[in-house]
Amino acid sequence: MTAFIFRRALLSIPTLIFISFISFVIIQLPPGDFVTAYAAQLRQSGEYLSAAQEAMLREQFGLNDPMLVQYWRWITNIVFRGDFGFSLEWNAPVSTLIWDRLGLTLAISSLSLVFTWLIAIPVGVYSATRQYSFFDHLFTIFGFLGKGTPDFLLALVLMWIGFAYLHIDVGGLFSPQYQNAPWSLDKVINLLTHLWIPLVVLATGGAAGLIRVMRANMLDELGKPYVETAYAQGLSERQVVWNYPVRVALNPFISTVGWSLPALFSGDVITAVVLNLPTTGPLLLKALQTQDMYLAGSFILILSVFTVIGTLVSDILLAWFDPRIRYA
Amino acid sequence: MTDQALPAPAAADAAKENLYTARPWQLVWRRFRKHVLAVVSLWFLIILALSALFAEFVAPYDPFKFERLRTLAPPTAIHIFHEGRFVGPFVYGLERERDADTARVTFTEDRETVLPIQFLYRGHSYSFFGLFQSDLHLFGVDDRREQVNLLGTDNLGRDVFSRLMHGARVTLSAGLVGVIFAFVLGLALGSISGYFGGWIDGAIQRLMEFIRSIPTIPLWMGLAAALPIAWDPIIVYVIITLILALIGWTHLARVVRGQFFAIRNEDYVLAARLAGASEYRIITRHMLPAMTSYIIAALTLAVPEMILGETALSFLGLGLRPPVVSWGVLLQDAQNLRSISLAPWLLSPGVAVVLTVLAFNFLGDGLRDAADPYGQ
Amino acid sequence: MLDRANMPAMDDDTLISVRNLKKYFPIHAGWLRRQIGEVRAIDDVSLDIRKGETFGLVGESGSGKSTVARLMLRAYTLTDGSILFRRGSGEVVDISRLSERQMREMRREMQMIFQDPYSSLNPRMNLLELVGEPLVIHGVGSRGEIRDRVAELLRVVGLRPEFILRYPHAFSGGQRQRIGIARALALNPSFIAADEAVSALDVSVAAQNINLLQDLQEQFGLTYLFITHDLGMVEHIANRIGVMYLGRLMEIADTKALFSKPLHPYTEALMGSVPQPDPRGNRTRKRIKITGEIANPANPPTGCTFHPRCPYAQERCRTEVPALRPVAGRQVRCHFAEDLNLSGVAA
Amino acid sequence: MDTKAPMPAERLLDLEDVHVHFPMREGLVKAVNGVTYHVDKGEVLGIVGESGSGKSITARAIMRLLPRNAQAAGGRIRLRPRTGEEFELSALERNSRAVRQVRGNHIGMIFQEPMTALSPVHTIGDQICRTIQLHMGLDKRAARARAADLLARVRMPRPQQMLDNYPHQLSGGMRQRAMIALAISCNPSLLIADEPTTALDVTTEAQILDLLRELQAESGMAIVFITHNFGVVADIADRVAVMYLGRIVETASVDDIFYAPKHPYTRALLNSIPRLGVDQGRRLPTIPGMVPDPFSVPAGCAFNPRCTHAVAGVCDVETPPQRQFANGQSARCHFADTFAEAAHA
Amino acid sequence: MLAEQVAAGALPPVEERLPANPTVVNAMEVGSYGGTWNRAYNGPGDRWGPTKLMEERVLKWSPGEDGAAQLVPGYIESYEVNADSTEFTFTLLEGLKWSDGEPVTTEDVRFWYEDIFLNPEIVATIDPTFAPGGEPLTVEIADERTFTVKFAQPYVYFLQILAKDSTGEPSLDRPSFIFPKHYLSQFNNKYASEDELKAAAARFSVESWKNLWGSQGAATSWWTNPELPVITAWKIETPPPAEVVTMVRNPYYYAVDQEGNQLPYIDRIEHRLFQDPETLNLMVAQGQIDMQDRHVGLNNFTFYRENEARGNYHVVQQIGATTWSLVPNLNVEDEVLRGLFETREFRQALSIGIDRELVNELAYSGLAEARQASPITGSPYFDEELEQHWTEYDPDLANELLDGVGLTETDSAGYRLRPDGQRLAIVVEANDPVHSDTLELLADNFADMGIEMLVRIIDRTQWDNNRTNNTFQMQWLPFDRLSVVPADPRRMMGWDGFANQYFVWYNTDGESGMEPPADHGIRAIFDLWDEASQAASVAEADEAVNQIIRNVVEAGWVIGVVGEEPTPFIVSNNFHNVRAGLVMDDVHRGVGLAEPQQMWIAQ
Repeated sequence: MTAFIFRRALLSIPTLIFISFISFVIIQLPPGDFVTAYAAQLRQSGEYLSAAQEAMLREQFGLNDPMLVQYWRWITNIVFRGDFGFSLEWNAPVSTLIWDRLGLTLAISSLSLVFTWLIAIPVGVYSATRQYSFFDHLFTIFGFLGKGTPDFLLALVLMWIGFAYLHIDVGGLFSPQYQNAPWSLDKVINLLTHLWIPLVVLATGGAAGLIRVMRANMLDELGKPYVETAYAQGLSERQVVWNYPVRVALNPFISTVGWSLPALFSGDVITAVVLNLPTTGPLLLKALQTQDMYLAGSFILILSVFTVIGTLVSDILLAWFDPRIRYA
Repeated sequence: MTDQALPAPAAADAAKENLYTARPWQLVWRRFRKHVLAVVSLWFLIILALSALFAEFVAPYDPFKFERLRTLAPPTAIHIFHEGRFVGPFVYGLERERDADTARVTFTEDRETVLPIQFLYRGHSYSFFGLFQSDLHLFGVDDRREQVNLLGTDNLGRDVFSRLMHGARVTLSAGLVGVIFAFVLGLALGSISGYFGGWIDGAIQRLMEFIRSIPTIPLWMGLAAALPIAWDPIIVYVIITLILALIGWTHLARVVRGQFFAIRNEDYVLAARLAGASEYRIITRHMLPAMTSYIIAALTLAVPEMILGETALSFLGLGLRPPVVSWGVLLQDAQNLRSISLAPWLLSPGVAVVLTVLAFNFLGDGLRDAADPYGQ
Repeated sequence: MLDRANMPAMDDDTLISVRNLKKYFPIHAGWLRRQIGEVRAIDDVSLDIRKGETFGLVGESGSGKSTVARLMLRAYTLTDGSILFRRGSGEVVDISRLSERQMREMRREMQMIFQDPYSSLNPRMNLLELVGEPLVIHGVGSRGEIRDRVAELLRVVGLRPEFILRYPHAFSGGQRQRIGIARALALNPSFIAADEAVSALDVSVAAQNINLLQDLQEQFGLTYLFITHDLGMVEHIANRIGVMYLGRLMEIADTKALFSKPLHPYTEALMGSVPQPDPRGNRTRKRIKITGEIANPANPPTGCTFHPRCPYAQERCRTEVPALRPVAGRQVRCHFAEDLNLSGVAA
Repeated sequence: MDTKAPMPAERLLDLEDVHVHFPMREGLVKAVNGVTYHVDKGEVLGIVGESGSGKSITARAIMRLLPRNAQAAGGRIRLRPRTGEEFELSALERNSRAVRQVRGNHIGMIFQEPMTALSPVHTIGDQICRTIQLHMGLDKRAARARAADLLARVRMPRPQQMLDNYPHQLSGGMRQRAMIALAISCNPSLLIADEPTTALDVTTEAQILDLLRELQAESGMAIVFITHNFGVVADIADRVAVMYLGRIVETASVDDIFYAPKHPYTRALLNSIPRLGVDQGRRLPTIPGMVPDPFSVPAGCAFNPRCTHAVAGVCDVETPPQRQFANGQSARCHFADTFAEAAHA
Repeated sequence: MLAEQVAAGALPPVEERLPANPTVVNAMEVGSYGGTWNRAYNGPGDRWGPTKLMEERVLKWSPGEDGAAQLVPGYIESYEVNADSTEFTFTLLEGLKWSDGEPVTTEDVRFWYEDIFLNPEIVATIDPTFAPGGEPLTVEIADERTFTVKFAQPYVYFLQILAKDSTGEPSLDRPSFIFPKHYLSQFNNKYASEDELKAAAARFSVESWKNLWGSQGAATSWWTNPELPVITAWKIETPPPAEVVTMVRNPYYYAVDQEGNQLPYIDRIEHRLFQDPETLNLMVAQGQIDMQDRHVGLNNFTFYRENEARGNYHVVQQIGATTWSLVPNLNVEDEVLRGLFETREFRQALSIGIDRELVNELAYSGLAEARQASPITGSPYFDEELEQHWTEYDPDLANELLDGVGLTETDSAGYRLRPDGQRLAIVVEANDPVHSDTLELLADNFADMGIEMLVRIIDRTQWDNNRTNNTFQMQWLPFDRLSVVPADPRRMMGWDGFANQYFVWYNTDGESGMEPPADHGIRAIFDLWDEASQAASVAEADEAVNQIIRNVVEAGWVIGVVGEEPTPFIVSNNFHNVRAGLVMDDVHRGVGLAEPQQMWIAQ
């Protein structure tokens, strides 16, 4: 097992190096650099940078160096000093910016992930054990509806419903009065009244697919002889289903844990933008739009690294969870 | 002696013989037909595709034509009885008024003007893909000023239904192009990976892992900004779609590879080899046909992803942009509270997206279920 | 290694001669996946099959009998050894040295029948395409001729020619097996390897198909390599039998001789294990039953690979690898073949 | 037959006219079409038949483990285990408490494919312990001890260690032993073994058969042994029932079946089996034709189109009744008496 | 809020905090203290939203009785300009204090002048606005409160420039002339050792001490550094990046209302972060915004109006000082296109071929005004004739004119062919999908003239870059600064618009950019500005400026479409003293003209 993990980790290293380089290239793709973006932004509010000032800024930020030199400076700082650089846009170290928002992001993402699972697994199991029943069809249709509705549209419509019909505060995670208030029961309740929309939006999108996966897996597993064996031991249907086939059918879910790692980190960008969630996703989007090089680059790098790690984690978890692979 | 094994000639059981000699796709079709939702979806998509293809004919109005006196008109109510008298489907004229205070435009029905809906109506002329000129439309009302707007109009007085039909053409074809490109790549690399295995497989797997770890949104944003501005937005979009397909193929490749691994070990493949079949023949005659239905199902399920991708990118301002008419672009118009509160009919492209995605999903589901006629 | 000078010349009546056939798979392990050893799936198998005979190959699953057949047909690449084959033209070819392309031509003369009548027929092809495929591949005849030939073949194997457009799913297991036989016959091969050809079939159907195979052998002068784990079946159909254990041949003998008096303890044990449809006989018959299970080929026992399960094993068996050697006109791989008095099943 | 008759004292299991139907696209399949048999305490009943004869379905009907689309279309199944209570299984709900109490507890079952019949993600020990805890109310530790004990009883090497192994770590024979341990874990009165040796090598098969015989001798449980292999039946069974197309065509003691079969099907089948040391090179007698497909079972005697003794106007019209013979043998053939005399002659 | 702090002894009483003669800001009505002003901001780049609420200058624009903007003294007691506008003398308020209570003196002016303005490490190049004729301004300190700014040549528009740009880099968003020496000297290389500077840079986690300076400098930017002493009405409390950026009132603010109450009335301002404009609209409709000027657009006008009751607010309309225009690039690299753009008849055709009323009606809900790009109503440079120049919709004449310039050949699709045989197509770039409706209408108008308009909505950054890099053909641009034109005349001179390269040539004395042809009208514009900037009197200068405007508008270099559109302010019903009908121009410092320090919230 350790050999397996070690080998997989070793194989990821070249991928990571390549990925870091690609991350750097992606943010260099658009014409112009941070200074032009910065100048444009100043111009928007009636401030102008002269050519000389622009040149000075470029010199200051080392934007005139060859790309490889810039890359090398960037990556060595990250690897050897844990220094992700400085966000020119926010005037703050990248790590602080990301760190600030990571807590809530992780909370919302994992909550929605758990929520998704709490929906998907029982519904998938139900649909499989009662294949072609009324509720199976109903869940199927709802699942596809959830899958077929663009997230931003759903978020917008839910927001509208909350606003126009339920007359509740929507958008963000807190009403203004609780925004900076210390944690209290009221604040938690306020959070919950805001949280349902993002949870519903994120969960419908994710659950739909997982329900299908779970259902299909369960149908496969339910037909296998060991299920019959379990029944033949006198176990009740509930005991049989939840102890045996569900346990096997969950394997693909376990591999999605790893895959969700980058998503946990970035949250769902679009939903977060629409719902004004204080997560890292909108920060990423903004960083890309303003070509905030170090912030955007760090984001892409972290996302990519998380993807690679996620794959690794999935493989390991799967191996660990499924004895057939573990002892293979 | 061997004649022993001959079954007694069955009583002319045509149905059964039919089943026995049916081509594989016929069996797929038979199983598919049992899937009511999938069949309905198929029809829906066929009608949609035809409408998109013949958008000029189906759409009563020019999707780019402004009507200054019909901005944000709600969907036209279609009546049948006028003052208790049967007239057949008709619409009333509209009277427009702008609220000086809130600048809202309101419409009231002018109960005097009765405009019967005409089918195969001669309206504005158009050129069908540059092939021929025509002015024939599926329906319309014969009036210089009044219109029938099934889904209302937008803030420039353009007919939303007509735009929806034209948008379908762009959205569906752009989605297909991307999917097909991803499909070609995925099929090629997946089958190479699955057929040869060994270090080639290892290399391709590594490549896939690498490609999958590139985050999409940043890449898209970078590309969108990097392409020359004077290029036609549709071409830019298609190019970006193609480049994204360079990433999107991994999913299909994994499916194909898995299938190849499974089928490679089937005895009938070995049998073909022992019959002296070349690798090309084995792949094309034995392995691929076994996968076609899976692949078609996978494709069917990939198209809605592309459609949703288009709308999401439009939302981020990275996809198609006006004046191109696509569903994403139309939805962009509607994705604000202003539209939801003042002109909810502008959300109809959203409904179209949901229905289409739904239909593709049902179709894909049906195909997947029917894919293996020899499954049970 | 094969010693060319000592290679026995192939007798005129020998169709196929296998010498020192080996198939090893590397084993990788550890952090760097270095090769740490090999699985000797087939080790040093030599056998001759005479024209027109049926050579039976028996053994437990995992003994490598199927692998031998597939190696002989070059379905797999072999690690070492030679396979001499006498073509219809009389020319003797070492097919172990042919390229895949050259081999394609040879495939007209050597064919295979598979165990699983379900997975061995492409469900997406009808009988015309299935049975006609070898004809198409080798460019034999026009479309019409192929159709006629397929109809003829179907008739030969006892299927109605009017079913030519049916797909395999329309047929029962036994019939499918016949389709497989028809396909194997399509190019008039001289040699057919039947890999557990009737094992998956019900008794009554298996009997029909066995009879068919015997009829076809007579009719077309076929030579069979008949692989099975069913001793009753192999005794019934084979002229000579090879007994395999853990990738090695343990004993080769004429059927009658083998069954009446096995020379290898494994052969005896195998026979003793077979339950007979004869309750009284079962009760009275002395049955040597084998203990334990076949060893892992990646980690075979030292000395005689059979010694851990052998009731007659002695110290020498643990250390010394016995050679396949001629004993009383047969070949046996046992140190004590001459000393043991083993019991067979002869009536 | 008197359906109200109480079960004789020695009776363990009694099936009366059991029917199981499957509605299919092509028509109604009567997979089990009036099966009647019984098992006495401590005896081994072999059930032989070719694939599609309904032998496994009947076994599942006893366990109330039929697939969801199956229709239990009649008949009565009664069980009186060692404990003395009597269950009318056919009257119980599919997954009812009473049925679950019978399953695993009074009746153990072994399946053909030991690889797939055990959960791949649970250890052998877990799977056995679960059953023990369920039916015997033992705590975890006691259950584990018993499980180890059971593994030892099925001659599993290193039973303690084996408890923590997963099925895929074991060889086929070992898996089947584990499966047997699971089936007998609660001292059932009846063991239903559905083709337990078909997937195994002859050498292993012989070991498993020996094991079952020993276990049966030790515990006195009865076994219903389902197989298509006459050799196996001859080896293990006390009595044999032969099935063809959803019906029992003949029941008799094992010797009578093999040496004095009264149904043409049994005779033909026995003839078509090559026997060691007997049939060398001889052409095998076969049964003409094929088993008809289950949608078009012939009228009258289902076997009549393939029967060399069929008499037109009788066999293809009338369903033959069950003929009972003094020695306990019974056969569903219009002319069973004729063969009886022929055999004894 | 402050009374409590005074009572607690944390703060001296108000008399001690105010200057001796505080500046009086006339409140619309005398308000009451307290409250938190909720508004929204959309990211760190939005610092101008909060900044413009409270910018301080020596002279500020203030709405007069009639609403017309006029210059009034800010934190100075008085100012004097000599006869030929070469010397400007300012006297700081007596007792003016920084927000930490330290007095503001001419030492702070000296610090600014000597250690910042003339410090090449901090200000690398001095903006031409502060060096007319290439000679930078000089400062003379008279006494503790008085100082004089001198120029080598007359500079009549200096006060307007001060009111707009303050004293330029690095202090655009800070008061003119004064920098808090007692705080900032620790970051200045003239006062601090290299090690101290390094430590300071590390403390603010920037790479070099120079990054502490500049308009976004970590130490000198009020927006990010809560420690920085300011004289503005509010000071930052929670800087970005934060979900809510907060500002609290400055207890030492120098101004009072007409009754002598210290301003501002409002205690705190909280700016909530939003990403998507819809979120802001939702906040508005939900009544979570007290007053918002930025990011509320005309396109949502109806939505805002219809939700007034729901959100308990009303919409106050101001006037935008822009004209949305099609700006052709006279420097475009495509020779043929440049030739056409330089053809007067061609420009006229484009202008009169546009149905401005239609655009106004459909895309601006009829709320804007169809007009040419020219000074807006209420501006001293307004001219009705210029406003209507070439705005009469006459497609027939437009086509005639185009035929007249030789564009008579057409292709199969009906588009005119350029002299080189290509289809006459013009790429028009805009930076926001909001404009796509307008541009589709314009494209339709162009099509009627046989010209294909290829509309491209591109990213803002790219859109700006294209002007800087001279890689655009035509842009859809808000032609702004149309009220007090001489405060920033560069728009009219082609800068960052219709002839950026010519302007660069002019601005760099021919070092870079493109030289305009000898007979090009833009040369006259440059000459006129030279005249205006050296004029000794305002009248003389204004004459030249008016001539510039007339020349530019009549040449039709910019094709104005609609402008003077109402700029909505969202004002909560308990939020008071928001004037209506003000001209919102960057020159006036936008919302600053409405004097937020005198706004108050009913408690």
